[in-house]
Amino acid sequence: MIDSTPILQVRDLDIRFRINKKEEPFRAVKGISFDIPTNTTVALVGESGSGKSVTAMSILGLLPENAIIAPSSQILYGGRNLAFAPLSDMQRIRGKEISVIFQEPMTSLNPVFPVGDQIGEVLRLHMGLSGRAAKERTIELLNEVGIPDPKLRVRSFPHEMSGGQQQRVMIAMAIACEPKLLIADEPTTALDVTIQKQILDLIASLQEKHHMSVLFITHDLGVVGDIADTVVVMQNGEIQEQGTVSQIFHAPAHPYTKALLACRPRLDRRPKRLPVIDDFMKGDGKPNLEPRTRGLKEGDAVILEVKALTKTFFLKEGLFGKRAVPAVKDVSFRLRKGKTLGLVGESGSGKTTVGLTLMRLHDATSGEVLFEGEDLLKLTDKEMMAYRRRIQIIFQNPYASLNPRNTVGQILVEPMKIHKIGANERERVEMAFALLKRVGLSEASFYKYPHEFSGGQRQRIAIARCLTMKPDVLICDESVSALDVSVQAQVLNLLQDLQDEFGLSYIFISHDLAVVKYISDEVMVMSNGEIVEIADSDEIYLNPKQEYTRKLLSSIPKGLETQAA
Amino acid sequence: MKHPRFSLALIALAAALAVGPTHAQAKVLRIAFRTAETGFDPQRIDDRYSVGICENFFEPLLSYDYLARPVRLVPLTAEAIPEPEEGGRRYTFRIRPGIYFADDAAFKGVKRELTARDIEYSIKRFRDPRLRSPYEWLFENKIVGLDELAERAKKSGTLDYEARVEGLEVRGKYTISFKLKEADYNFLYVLAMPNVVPVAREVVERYGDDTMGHPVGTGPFILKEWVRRSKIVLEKNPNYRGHELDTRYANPADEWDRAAIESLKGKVLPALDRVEIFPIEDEQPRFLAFLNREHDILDETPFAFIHQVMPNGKLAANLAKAGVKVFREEQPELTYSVFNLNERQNDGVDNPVGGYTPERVALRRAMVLAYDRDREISVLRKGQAIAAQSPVPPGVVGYDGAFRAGAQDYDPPRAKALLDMFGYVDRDNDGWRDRPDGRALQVSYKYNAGSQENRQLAELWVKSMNEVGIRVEAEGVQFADLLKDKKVGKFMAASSAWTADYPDAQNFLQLLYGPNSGQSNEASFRLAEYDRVYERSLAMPDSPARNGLYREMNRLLLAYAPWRLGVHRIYNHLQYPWVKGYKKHPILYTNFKYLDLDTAARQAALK
Amino acid sequence: MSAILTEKNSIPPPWQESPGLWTLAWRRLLNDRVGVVALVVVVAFISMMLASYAGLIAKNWSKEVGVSYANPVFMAGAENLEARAVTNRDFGTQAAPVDLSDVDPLAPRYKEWDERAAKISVTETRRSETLAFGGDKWGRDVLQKVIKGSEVSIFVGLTAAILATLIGTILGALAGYWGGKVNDFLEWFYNIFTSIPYILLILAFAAVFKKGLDTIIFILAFTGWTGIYRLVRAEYIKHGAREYVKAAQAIGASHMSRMFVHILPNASHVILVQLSQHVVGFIKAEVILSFLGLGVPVDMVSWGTMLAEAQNELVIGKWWQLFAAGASMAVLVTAFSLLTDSLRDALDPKLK
Amino acid sequence: MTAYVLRRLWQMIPTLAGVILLIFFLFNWVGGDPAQVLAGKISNPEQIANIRKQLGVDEPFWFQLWVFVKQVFTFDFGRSWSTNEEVSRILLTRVGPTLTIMVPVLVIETVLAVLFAIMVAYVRGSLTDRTIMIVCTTAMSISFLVYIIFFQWLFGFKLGIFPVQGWSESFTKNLVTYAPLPIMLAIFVGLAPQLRLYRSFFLEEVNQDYVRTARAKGLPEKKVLLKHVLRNAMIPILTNIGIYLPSVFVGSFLLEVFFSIPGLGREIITAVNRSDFPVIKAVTVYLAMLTMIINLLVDVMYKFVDPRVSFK
Repeated sequence: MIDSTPILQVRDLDIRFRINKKEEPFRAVKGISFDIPTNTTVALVGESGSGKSVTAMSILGLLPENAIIAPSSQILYGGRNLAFAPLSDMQRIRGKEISVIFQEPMTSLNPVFPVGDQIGEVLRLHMGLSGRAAKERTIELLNEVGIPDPKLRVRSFPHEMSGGQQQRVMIAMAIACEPKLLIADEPTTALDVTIQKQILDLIASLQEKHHMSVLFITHDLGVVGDIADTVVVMQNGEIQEQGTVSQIFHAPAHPYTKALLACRPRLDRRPKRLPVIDDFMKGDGKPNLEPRTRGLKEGDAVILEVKALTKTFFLKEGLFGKRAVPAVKDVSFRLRKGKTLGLVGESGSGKTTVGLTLMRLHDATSGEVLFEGEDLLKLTDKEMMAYRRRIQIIFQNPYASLNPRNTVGQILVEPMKIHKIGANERERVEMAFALLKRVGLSEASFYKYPHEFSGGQRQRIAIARCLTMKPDVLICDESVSALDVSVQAQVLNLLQDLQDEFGLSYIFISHDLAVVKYISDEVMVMSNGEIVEIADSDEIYLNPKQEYTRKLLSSIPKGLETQAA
Repeated sequence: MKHPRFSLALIALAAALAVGPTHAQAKVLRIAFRTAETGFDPQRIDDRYSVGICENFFEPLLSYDYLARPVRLVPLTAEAIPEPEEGGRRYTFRIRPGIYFADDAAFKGVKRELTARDIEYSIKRFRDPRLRSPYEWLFENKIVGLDELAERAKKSGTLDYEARVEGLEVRGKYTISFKLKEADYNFLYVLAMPNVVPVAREVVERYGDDTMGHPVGTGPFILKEWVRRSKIVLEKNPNYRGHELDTRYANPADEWDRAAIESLKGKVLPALDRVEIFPIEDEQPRFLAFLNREHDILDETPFAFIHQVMPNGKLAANLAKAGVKVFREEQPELTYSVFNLNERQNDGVDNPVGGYTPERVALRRAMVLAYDRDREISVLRKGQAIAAQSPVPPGVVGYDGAFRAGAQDYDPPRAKALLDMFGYVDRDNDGWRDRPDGRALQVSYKYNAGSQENRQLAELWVKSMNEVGIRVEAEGVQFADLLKDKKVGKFMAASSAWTADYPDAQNFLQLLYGPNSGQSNEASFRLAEYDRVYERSLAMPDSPARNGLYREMNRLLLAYAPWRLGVHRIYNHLQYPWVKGYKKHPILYTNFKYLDLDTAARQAALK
Repeated sequence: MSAILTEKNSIPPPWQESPGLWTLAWRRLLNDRVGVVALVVVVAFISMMLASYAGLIAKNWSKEVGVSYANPVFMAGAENLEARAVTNRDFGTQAAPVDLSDVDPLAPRYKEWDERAAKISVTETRRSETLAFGGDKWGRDVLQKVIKGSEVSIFVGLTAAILATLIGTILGALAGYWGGKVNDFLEWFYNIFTSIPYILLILAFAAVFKKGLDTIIFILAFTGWTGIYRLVRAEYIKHGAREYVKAAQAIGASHMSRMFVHILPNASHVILVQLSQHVVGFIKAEVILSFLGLGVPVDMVSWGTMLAEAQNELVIGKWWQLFAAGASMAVLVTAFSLLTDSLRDALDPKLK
Repeated sequence: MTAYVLRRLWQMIPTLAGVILLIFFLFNWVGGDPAQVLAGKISNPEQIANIRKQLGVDEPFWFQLWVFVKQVFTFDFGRSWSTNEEVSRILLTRVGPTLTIMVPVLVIETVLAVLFAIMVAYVRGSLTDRTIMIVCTTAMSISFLVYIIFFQWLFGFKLGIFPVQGWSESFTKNLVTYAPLPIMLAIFVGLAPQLRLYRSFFLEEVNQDYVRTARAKGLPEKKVLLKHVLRNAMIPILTNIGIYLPSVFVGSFLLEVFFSIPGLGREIITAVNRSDFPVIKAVTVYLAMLTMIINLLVDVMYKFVDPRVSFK
């Protein structure tokens, strides 16, 4: 159903950003060209820093003040070059003919105005509807995007709605004036996987109904497989390849496209090591996909046992009262030595709280955590010190888990000093160097500061920091969720190598079911503080017993698997 | 932008109104005072400006003639000045009948005549412990029987006003006779003080604690309006019997007398309908207000602006054109620095300037000689002060114009010579002189931190002493703390001043009388010869013999230098031409009851 | 695990520390033109202060070199009435000073006294009619007074700001890090200080301490810490919840090290900006204190005492002391404020 | 909501207790001996003792503290030691003039500051933005004392537009003749810091995501600023005004001394100089209570300004 005449054509788009007087401006988009046919969904795919968002925003002229668009760039729409159109013309097009929805719905809505007014504003501006008519139309729109009892919801404020509902409001606002082109800049990345599925279906149905074109920006190839008609793959500001969905998925020409397809862990297979970009760019392009067996065997020793663990937070309320908010309710499970226990659940399911309570970063309300027979919760702080070394944690946000004011050297040496590992300074520095090499970083990084590393490298430093204390158990709290797919693969491989080599036991907490399936031997599904189901990772995916697990598994974007078949 | 237009309109409107409301033909005098008032209960106040205003509400038995210089006592509510009986120990007064109090609710509509009873009641009020009168000392061991009554009152907490006091004998409706413990030739002056005035008992009892705000007297004015520390309005007292200018003692050679006689002759006074008084603490606004014609009189022109008003002694052109007149007045007051003569401060700290041995006297005399008084007068006071030769200021009975105190002049070489001679040399060559016994010499000088003038005087002290090598540390303290430290002797040297309560030298010389130590004798100066001469002078009326005794006391003061004599300040009072009959009296603070106003002339000048 | 750790390898490469956040901030500051100009002015004032402290310049500011209110050089011709103020010699008597020899305890040594006095020569100081930037009431050089004044004012401003920042940081850190009871107590303490009107607090503390330079510093510091406390507490609450602090807790770092080794450096940019803002605030507050009579002791001079002195000088046409103190203070305070702004922009670590 | 207000009121009691303790010890322990001032020029120790007994200053300190606490609750602080005037009357007569000056200052200053802040935010980053900021910084750095002296001389004396001092009984006359110069001065000094602060509030809001959405809707830049950004920026602005509000009641003592306005600021200074303890106690307690109540009102009003805030 791809028509011939493109609604928008991008020709030699070249965008640079001024950093400061002296340095050369940073070239984000390097002369790219592509078309957006009418009534089609074009997916603009690439990792962070590939320039996909900048391209999308340049169409509507929403670039930051320090952006410089090269004179040769052309964004042809309705016979005019939008790149240099006067602001007044752009304001007539924005929201009327071309509209946009953003990644963070929570912050994209004005917190102090009711949602009804914010939608009404577009209608009054572009459609000239008066108060009453605008209100009616708004209620229709809210109904169309699937918001329950819209008459009431019109007057509610953004903070009174869930993430999913807020994105629906954004969509309603975008389609209010029947635009010809909708730009969606990673609309579902910040949402839970179940909600993500509903929003994607909504966008697809609205595209169908209104015959409008959609420019869908994402880094997740699974989503592309589900929703896109044509695909444009971008890397470092250049277009590596573009074509129809089936062409890209079946016969990828460019090695980078092949690498992207391969790195993403797939539900239907589990290679010994995940393929990485270098296998394609440098190597022969054929990663070994020899499968790795997962699962628990009878004889595996138990290193950590958790019995009836509960954690309740208390909020001040009323004159003296306290409101109890149970986060973890009576959770019990066992971690086998040298194995990985996956902990899966949506945000708010309590999975992170379990991890932090194990580490005593939160004080548990009740329950036991048995480690080599000792109940960690009952120990005094001094006694706990000995065990502190044995259980360590890697956090989600690579940019916040390292102290920006210390060098990598100081970060690695500090735990050794606290736990008196290594006789003297020289020995500790040597150990640090060895660890840096082991996690794949150069020795020179010893002297560098965190802000000089990429997200992936910082997670490697965090891992090295844990290894300095030779831990037995490592809790990975969403450790790879914030990374790009290709970098994600490298870190997962590193974790897998360390487990194979040192027999570390992992508790791998994540909302990304595909990653959890790849790396875990046993998977535990949680929902609002309780365990829904525990089973071997293959077992749980093949025939999930609980309704909630089935619903969770069904909402994983399976674009990769279906297209590949 | 709408804002500028709004402010322009504001300024235009303000300029029109700045001219101030002009009553039809009512004579309204506007004047500013230097500090705020405290209240108007004559027996409970002692600050200069409150007492000044009370002069217009109340009338003492005797008062001073407006024009007579030097000052002369004249009868006011009394018919005549009584002759002293029983060797100066008894005075009997007859009150002039027909003098009425101003109307007040306390009199329940009945016109209240002044009687002897009121005088008796008012004198007793000085000793009432509940009133804590600052002038209680005026009637301590003075009137026979009054001290015993006061003693009983202290124990019981309240004074029995009905009790008979032998020394306060009421002989009939209009006659009262005072019996003193010993002869006191200054007692008549005490009865002329603006505080020693009759108040009506009914008024005091009706307003209880708020007597400060309800002055009801027999004087020419009543209190019409009072916004504390911001505005005080006096208006003519309808019940007042009126008075005329007494020209008997006028001095035809004095142009102020001539002008007063010419404009007030034959008129029934007071001529003013209304007086508006504005206390303004800061010098600049008070001065600018007068120049802007917002006020008619500028009493005590601030020293800072003297050269704008009288460049090298002559009235400035713009003021002369406006017809402004300047009245130059030598204040009956003395500023001085007081040394603590005890060898130890009350908190045990050793006091190097204390003591009567030649060595200690030499240090004090050297410090007096080293102080640059000339620069204080020329720079700080801009020439508006006279270097005091003795504690007694000019215009006061007992003042000896021929007494010249060479020992108090600025003479650094003699100061240095004196210090070297008595062993105050720099032994540890730290640049500061040390004491004869080798210990370091460090003198502290205390002053009231509140005012900029005191701070600059302290600065001059430190600079002068540093010139001759004496290390002095100036310490600014709160006004209340300064008073306390001087009283209890917790200081080495400090700044001080004294204004005449009544125009007799004895009021100043009593400051060095031994037994007064711990009270008014801040220096705790105890010299037997001085005390003997002082006691002999008490028993004598004003005469050349008594002046001889005063001369003797002054010489002892110069010899032992318990003080460094400061200055008698000169004030210039400015008036616009439409203020008639102005002549500043050395003792009385205000002269509203003798002033007249030419409203037409002022109206013209304000255009 | 132990295999890799004991493996010997080559000596670590030479220690070349790469640029940390502070050096990066410094570079950002350098290419901010306004910031550099402000920095130069501030450094100039600080060096002037140190020179004056060491006595290199304005050593004898208190010497009376000119006539009273000597005119500035560029206004040499202007009429100066104060200079020729007549000393009032005409107090009537030219009679000989009274003879005290019969009562004076010093009488026996009169003769020796006269001989010594004759030997001591009187050094008559010649007072010049005009001075570089005019003279004050006593004839002291206003320019030297401003320089000496800057030393005292900047010293008071700096020390008071450092003390206030110290108090504010420690209390803020405790309240922000521990929360709970500690926070409630410190908030109570904070509320008391902020409920009392600022002027009353100053007068109250002034009444408590003996007058003097250190008193002013205490007064300013004890009343000025509340603003810093508020910001440092907020910063500690924010950073306390950050993951790198939880990571520090995970590796067993003690409370003290978490508070001062981990969080403090990351809050240091807020503290530094507050410090420089308070230096400016306290320099201006010192003027008000001097006006209230609580200023520096008599034998010292500060911008505050100069302004307090100059209150009435404008009306009599002597504007230079008011202008000198006011202008130099304005220049320093403006430079300091602009430097603070540039510093804040440079230091704001956009934690990429 | 009432639960929240009750809890806040409950929290005020310890703060008020703290204020009472601090002021009591500061002034009692050291505040100069009032008896000396009242005893007049010549007074023997016995008289001083009598005065001290009457003022109750030589009672045991806990008794005096108990008297102070009783006075706080009965709102009756007795009479001023120096002028013997009813203390509550002193405060009532003094608040009027202070407010006549400070309320217009607060209102005009805020309106101007917000107005200019919007304009500067509109041209942010341009040359005009930087020059206005530098001019503001310079205006802020000149001492308030210098402003007063110079402008009193210029407007009061040289040009004679406004009277140099004075205060009348009629409110309108004050507002028109006596108040404009001090008000203008206070605004002149106070405007610069507020403008800088409000500019930073606007700049913070301008970089938020919802502004980008508003632009994406096609709204013109003026509307984005005036409707979306301004409404959000009002939240920190109102909080800032809440912080300044209590100082409006204290008044600027410098203005009041120089323009002889009978306000609270000047009253505090005279009271301290005269060690007039009842006045000091009354002023502090009233202002402390006022500050706490104003802070509570600001927090409650916060609910209506920022919908996200709920009374936990």
